[in-house]
Amino acid sequence: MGKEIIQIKDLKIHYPIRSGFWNRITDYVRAVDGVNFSINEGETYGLIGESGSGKSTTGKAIVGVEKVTSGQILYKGVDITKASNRKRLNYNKDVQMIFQDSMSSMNPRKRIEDIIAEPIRNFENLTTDQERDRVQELLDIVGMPSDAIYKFPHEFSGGQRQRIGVARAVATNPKLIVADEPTSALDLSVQAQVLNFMKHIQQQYNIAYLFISHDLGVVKHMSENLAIMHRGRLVELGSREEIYKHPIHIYTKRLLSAIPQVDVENRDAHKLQREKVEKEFEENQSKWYDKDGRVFPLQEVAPNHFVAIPKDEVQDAISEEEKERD
Amino acid sequence: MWKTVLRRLLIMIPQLIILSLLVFLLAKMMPGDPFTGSINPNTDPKQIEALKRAAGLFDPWYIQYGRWVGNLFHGDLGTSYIQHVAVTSLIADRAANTFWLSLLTTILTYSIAIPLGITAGRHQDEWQDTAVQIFNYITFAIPGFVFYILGIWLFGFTLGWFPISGSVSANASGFFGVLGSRLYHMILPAILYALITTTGTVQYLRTGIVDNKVEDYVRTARSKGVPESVVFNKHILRNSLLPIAAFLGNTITGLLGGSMMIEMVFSYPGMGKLFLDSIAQRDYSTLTALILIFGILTLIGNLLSDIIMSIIDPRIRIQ
Amino acid sequence: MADKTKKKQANVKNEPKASLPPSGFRIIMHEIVKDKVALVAFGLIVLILILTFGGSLFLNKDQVTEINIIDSYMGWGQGGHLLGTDDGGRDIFKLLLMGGRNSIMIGLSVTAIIEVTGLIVGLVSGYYGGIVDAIIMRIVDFIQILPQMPIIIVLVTVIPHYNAVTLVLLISMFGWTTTARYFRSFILSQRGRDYVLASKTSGSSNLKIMFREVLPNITSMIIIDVVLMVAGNIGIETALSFLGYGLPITTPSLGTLIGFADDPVNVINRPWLWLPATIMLLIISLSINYVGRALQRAGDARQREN
Amino acid sequence: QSSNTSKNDNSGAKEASKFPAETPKKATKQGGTINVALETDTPFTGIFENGLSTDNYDSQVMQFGNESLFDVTDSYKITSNGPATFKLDKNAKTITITIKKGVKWSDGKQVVAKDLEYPYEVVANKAAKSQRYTGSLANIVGMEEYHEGKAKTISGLKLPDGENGRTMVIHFKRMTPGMTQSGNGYFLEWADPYHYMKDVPFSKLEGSDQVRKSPIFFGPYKVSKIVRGQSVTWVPNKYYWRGKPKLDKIVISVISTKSATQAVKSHKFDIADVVNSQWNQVKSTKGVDFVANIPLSYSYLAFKVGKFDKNKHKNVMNPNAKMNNKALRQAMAYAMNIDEVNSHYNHGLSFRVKTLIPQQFGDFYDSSLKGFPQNLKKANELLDKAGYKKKGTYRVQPNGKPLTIHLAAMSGGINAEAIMQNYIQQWKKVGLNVKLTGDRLMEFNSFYDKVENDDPSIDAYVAAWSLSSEPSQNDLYGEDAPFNMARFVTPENTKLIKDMDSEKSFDRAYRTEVFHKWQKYMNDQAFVVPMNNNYGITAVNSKLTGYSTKPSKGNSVWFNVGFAK
Amino acid sequence: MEKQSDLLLDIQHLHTAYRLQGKFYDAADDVNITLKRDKILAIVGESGCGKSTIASSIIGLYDHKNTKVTGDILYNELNLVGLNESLFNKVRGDKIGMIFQDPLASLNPLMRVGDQVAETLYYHTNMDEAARHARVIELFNQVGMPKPEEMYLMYPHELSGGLRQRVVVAMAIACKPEVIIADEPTTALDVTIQAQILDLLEDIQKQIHSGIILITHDLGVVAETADEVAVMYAGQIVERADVKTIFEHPLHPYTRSLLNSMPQSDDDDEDLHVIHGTVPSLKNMPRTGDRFAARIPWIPESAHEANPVIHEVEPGHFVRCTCWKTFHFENEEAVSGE
Ligand SMILES: Nc1ncnc2c1ncn2[C@@H]1O[C@H](COP(=O)(O)OP(=O)(O)OP(=O)(O)O)[C@@H](O)[C@H]1O
Ligand SMILES: Nc1ncnc2c1ncn2[C@@H]1O[C@H](COP(=O)(O)OP(=O)(O)OP(=O)(O)O)[C@@H](O)[C@H]1O
Ligand SMILES: [Mg+2]
Ligand SMILES: [Mg+2]
Repeated sequence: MGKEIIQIKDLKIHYPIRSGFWNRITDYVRAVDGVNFSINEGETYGLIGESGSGKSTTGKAIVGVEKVTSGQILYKGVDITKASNRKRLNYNKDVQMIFQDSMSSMNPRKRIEDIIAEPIRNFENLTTDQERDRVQELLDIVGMPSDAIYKFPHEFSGGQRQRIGVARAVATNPKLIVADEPTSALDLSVQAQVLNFMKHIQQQYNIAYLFISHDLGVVKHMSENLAIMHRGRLVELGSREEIYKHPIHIYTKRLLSAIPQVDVENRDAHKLQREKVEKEFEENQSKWYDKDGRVFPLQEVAPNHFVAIPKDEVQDAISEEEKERD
Repeated sequence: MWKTVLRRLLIMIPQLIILSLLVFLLAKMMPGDPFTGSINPNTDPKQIEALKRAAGLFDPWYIQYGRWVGNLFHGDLGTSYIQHVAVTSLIADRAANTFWLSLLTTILTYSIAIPLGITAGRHQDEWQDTAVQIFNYITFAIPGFVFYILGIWLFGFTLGWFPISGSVSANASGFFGVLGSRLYHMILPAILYALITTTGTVQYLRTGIVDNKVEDYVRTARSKGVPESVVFNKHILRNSLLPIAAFLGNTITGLLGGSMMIEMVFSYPGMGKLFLDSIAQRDYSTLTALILIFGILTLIGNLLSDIIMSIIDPRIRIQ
Repeated sequence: MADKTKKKQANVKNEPKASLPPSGFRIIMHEIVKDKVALVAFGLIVLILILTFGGSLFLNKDQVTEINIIDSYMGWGQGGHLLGTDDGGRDIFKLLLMGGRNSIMIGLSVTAIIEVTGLIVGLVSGYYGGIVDAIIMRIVDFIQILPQMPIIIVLVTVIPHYNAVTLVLLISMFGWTTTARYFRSFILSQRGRDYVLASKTSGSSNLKIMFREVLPNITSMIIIDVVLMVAGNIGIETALSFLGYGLPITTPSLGTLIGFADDPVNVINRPWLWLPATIMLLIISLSINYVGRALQRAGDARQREN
Repeated sequence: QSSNTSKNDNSGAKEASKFPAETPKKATKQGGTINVALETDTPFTGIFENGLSTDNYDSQVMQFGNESLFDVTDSYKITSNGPATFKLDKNAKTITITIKKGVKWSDGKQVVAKDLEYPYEVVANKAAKSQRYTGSLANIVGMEEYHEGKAKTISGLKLPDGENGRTMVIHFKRMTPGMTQSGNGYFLEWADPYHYMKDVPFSKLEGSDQVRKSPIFFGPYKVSKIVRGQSVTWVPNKYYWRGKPKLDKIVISVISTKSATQAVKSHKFDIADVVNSQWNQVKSTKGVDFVANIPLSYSYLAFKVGKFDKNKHKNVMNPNAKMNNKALRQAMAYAMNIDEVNSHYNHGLSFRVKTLIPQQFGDFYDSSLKGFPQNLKKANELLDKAGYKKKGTYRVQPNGKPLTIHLAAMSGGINAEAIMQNYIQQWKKVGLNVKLTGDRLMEFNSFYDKVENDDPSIDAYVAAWSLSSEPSQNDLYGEDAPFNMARFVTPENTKLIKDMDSEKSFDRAYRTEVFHKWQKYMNDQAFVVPMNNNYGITAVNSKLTGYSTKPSKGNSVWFNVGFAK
Repeated sequence: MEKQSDLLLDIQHLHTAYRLQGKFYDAADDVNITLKRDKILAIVGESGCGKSTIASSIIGLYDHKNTKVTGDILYNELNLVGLNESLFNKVRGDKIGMIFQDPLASLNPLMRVGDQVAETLYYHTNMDEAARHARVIELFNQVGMPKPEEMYLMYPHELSGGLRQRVVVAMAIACKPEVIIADEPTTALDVTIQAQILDLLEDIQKQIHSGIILITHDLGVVAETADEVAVMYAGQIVERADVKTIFEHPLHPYTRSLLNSMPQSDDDDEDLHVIHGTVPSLKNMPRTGDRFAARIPWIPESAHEANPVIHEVEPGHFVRCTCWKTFHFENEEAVSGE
């Protein structure tokens, strides 16, 4: 396990809800409500959860485009939730983002060259020629033909565009890339292509990914460690093996059981299992969530395996885990 | 919702204060006063000056403004310098006329515009659409008054089908007689005015239909086996009418203030005409009151539009 | 490797730019040429521009607006006046050329002021959002509740030297709010797009994002808006003329000419006074509108592509 | 171009005869309804009381019932043929007015002495806010005291037979020759129904139903219905003293001035005024008789040569004013092609006015004066002589400074702008740089606001007067007259104007002489250059008879109008 | 259940062509499929393969001016191709129900959801208003909506994605149709909701014994729910078999490639399989030869049929072309024969 590259500490992002007679702030959408995790150099960290659970918000906060309500994001020991710190560190040179919708993430009015060169221009002082070479090189890396440089985003297919998006993200040799559902808009075969590229680049440049997705198959394929998010908080966190093989939190189990399995033989069994978990989830809310419906703080149940359960149930969980392991 | 309406009304207060101040100053900036040019053998400038003083026209503007606002709170908009009656009664009279004219115009506008818009939208890019669009462009591009004057000339004077001035005939008597006469006086101006105002509605409706036609929910309705005519009227049309409904409030209040030209051509004693007369005659008290009312109407129009929208479109919550 | 890329570049450079941006002038022209009606309309606009602007070059304003009472109210073709003369014996045809030019200029100026102001305000308001947006929108709201026409009329009577410039300013004073709102809503929708986020993460400054990223994306909206607005603004002084607050005849405009139609006698007995100007206004408006629609279709098509 | 001048030399007034003043006389039958057009762009105010009404249209609406106390001759001299008799006693300084027996209000009550007195109380009482209170009225004994609220009654008004008698004697401080002319302003010429109005406080009078909704008169017709601001329906007053009116109903209703021509041509109205500039469009209309009168009014060009001193309440002339040069003023007057304009735009329905006293005043009018027919040569000579040298296109002042003359003029009729631009071009021809104040015609209020307040941006202006039927010029051009907006004051003028109203002027020959002298003097000084007057033409349904525009018939015209048999 | 009516839909030689710049191009090219009662037929394929085209051809919802449908779509001996609108309206909603992808967009925003469901009943049953209401409530219960009475009065925007899709399902099954077409019914939904909706569909099917055409591009979904699978590529069915066969013995290179590109294998360090190139656009679709050949360039041309046709390789297992016999993945050794 490598060195931690970024640490998220008790991150909270609340959006005000206005209502009432004076249109005052009466409540908050707690999009992210106390999240802690850290990502190691060169690893892929998966972040999974259902829609609206706060994944994107977390990701945006990490790249510094979302205003943080409270909490810290430490990069090289500096809290980069402050704009001045980000500026000083040239933070976005090191931390970049790949977006879900490749079309919308590229200015339709700009040529691929300008799109890829944008971060280079902002962070590096290159001559025009050097810059062009660099862009060509990047296109090469993501396997795009060099004449792409003069084209516009709409002239590419979704998969190609996403690869261009990858090229832009790696243009400044970043240390961390937040990839927010980079393939969920893509067809299966194209997804494969993009995921492959992401992996290759990671190996080549030792980039860490925060890989956000709701497709557990993809996350499993990509990441070493992962966290499962629910209602703005993390319910379970750990290595891929731990989570997939020994899920503890009911929400994790529910998520896992919902993934369609390519296992025609046992599909009825799956369905039964799914229904069982669902029932458990419906009936035992109080066991897994506090009285306000909030997720409990994380507790360590095994090395590199944390679950959100009340403190007094940690022991049970540990023993159960061990039992399962046997 | 009532809370929100109330809040919106409260928010209007400061806006109205600024508006009133602005309007008052504007009126004061205008050269001349109600007594300017009272030059005839029967008047004496000294007496005129005495009257001006008595009317407070020599006071500094803020005192005049203060007085005006003070009276405002008692529902007193002052006395018209020219008509020598309370502005409220003057306006009430005219507002009623304009209101009925606007109402008729609105009804006519929609009864012309909606079928046209539907035809155009339904037969997008076919000849019906082209015809409607040409009609639309023409009414849009020709200044309204040219229309009005041609209309009054043809139908009022030459053919003599409609009265050419006023809001009611001198001979009308009895409740139904007066009502009939009023209606008769309104028809021609209302039709002409409606023809001009249809443009926007037709355009909105057409666009609405064209857009809604390809929405998924329409496909859903069809997949349920709903007959085409019902799909159109119940699903497409209702959704397409939303933007028009959104302007309904503004349309009505806008017509109240915006009928200057038609009222002028038809010597129809309404608010627009009153406004123009008040400017010409420097009838400040009436002028300020009118502009204030126009402002309030706009505000109410906006509010009304929002309320209407929130009623017919469940997705919208007014705030 | 470097060599290789260099070579590639050279090739690329020589490549025909077959894939030009789906924007800008090219697509506009393309769309116009494709649509026959729009093409005719475009031709008419060009023709009118040449006539009015070109024709005005050969005319002397003092001469055109000079009174010659002997010639007053001549009908079509009388006394060598193609379109007759007005009350002061001025040649309607020449007035039409000059008036057309002036009205077009007025329309353009009003549009320019309105668009630029509206655009900047909309851009700032929409992009920054929050308190800036709230304040700006309150101001816009307030201006929008002002009864425009009445206030313009009052101001027209108040200002000392009323001419085309003041007219333009007066009209623009209110017009920008609608445009600001319009653009703001576009900006708002653009602001949420990921490419803005992408620019932010690429380290671009707000100003740069606003003007170099967001702005180019609403150019087609701007062009359409400008075109349609010019059509509306060319006739804008006609209403004022009718109400008696138009420009003086020494500044010929379509409004002053059409304004002759405020008198039934002129409407019926002297159609040459107002009819040519009305037709010209009609043609200009229709043509611009048709061209505008074609552009809108182009814009929509692109929108769909996105 | 100056050839026109000689051609149009014949007096404008002579041309008046090209229209009759009356409709052809025919036997009248009883009955019928007529529609009368009231051409105005604003609704009439509807204050049906002579002392409170400020709106000329109100008097037009009222004319069918609002009979004056006195009939007059065609030169506006008061006679005793009307509802009341008139007697002036120069030495006793009194005027005695006696209402005839049988002159009854439309509610059947006799008009009494109190009804004669009451109008004075209305006009003079501050609470009533009448605009009609004038310095001339203050000449009545006790009037000022009453106006100031120091007296409860006007001591100079005596009712010898009591309130219900029929006679009122007015005591004046000073008698003037004009008092025998109608419209002199020294006394009032109408009666108010005191019994009907007495319960209304003065302050409420102008809004009261008695004045607004159901006024009563003693004329031939009475109000049957009022649609506020739009129309009034009149039906015969069965108590009318002269006899039974001919028509069953008269409806007067508002139409916009722009529709005037159509109103005539479409026969929607039996009586409608013609807009002169549109004469060509209506002149061949069948089935109407055109009758004309020449109103007591004229338009003029005046030069600002001073200021009104508000404290001293006097006009003060500025000797250094730009326009204080006779030659310059005359030259400008000579440069104008008024006759040409008239023939072009008004089809001969306007004519150049040569002096400041209209021809209707008979011998007071000096027919020997020629006014200022267009004469560019003379204009140039005058300017050359006076030292206005030409530098380029334009002349400069004698002191070498450039000369720009700012002219204020009102917007109005459809040709107003063209005509003004035309004059400016004429002046340019003699080298005078004339510019419109504010670069355009001014609308009414801005115009008078600037002119009345001696705004420095005005060197000359074009305006118009409507005159009283008493020709005294004091209120218009006197030293202390605020209406003297040219602000010229010369000893000669002051003397002449005083003379007009002096004791001596009770001698008509003497007064005539003074008027002649004054006209010559004004013609020479050219502070005010008279320009035009117009016919007032009315189109009357040719089935009607008895309609007249003659002053002598004015008071009984509606009694006489009826359908021909 | 009578035997003959087990065959609900029999689609023969379906060609659906769209007009592009004046010319018609087949988006569905000679499609032959059948749907049986109590069965779920899944149609899978990449985006643009023509899956939705088939759906809209069956239910007759296409722009008649710019679309040309030929061939036969037999529903109980009734040919739906060219059926007149009023007759078709009797079938739509009653005999054939449809579920669309985006539940928000496919509901009328201005109508209460209950009324939208009731509308179907209005046109296909003789129920009075009360009966319709009762039936809607019953349906809401059936699709697992909590508090159905309350839900009846809601507007679409007030419901969550999952509930909306349940409304859409309720709408589709209101008249107990024999055929339900579900075009990507879960793509817009979360995995957990997706699982619920799919389970729901299965349950419903069991209750009303209809046949379901399930269109999806998610192989996992297919594996979990379908009984029979048709794999589509470029407007053509390339492989058709029961679900087990498809996942356990896929033959057509396209099917095999798709399965291989799924990120599911446990040896996750390996690259995922990538299919070269993209689905050709309608205009650029090759009209002769094997349409998939361009995407497996290492397979020699000779391995493809000149005009590939469907072969029944085993009973119930249909494969287009014979190239599968020599197909191997790029980095594998060529396995000769099968
Ligand atoms: N600008 C905003 N204002 C108010 N609420 C917001 C805003 N942005 C996000 N939210 C809310 O915050 C919550 C978390 O949103 P987020 O986009 O992070 O979810 P997500 O996990 O990425 O979901 P998805 O899978 O749909 O992308 C949601 O409930 C969302 O409605
Ligand atoms: N109305 C239409 N007009 C023209 N071309 C169309 C139309 N509808 C679909 N197409 C084209 O037909 C082909 C098949 O489209 P279809 O929508 O059936 O694919 P699909 O398999 O449903 O794809 P997706 O998974 O994206 O929904 C595509 O190339 C598409 O571009
Ligand atoms: Mg997200
Ligand atoms: Mg599809």
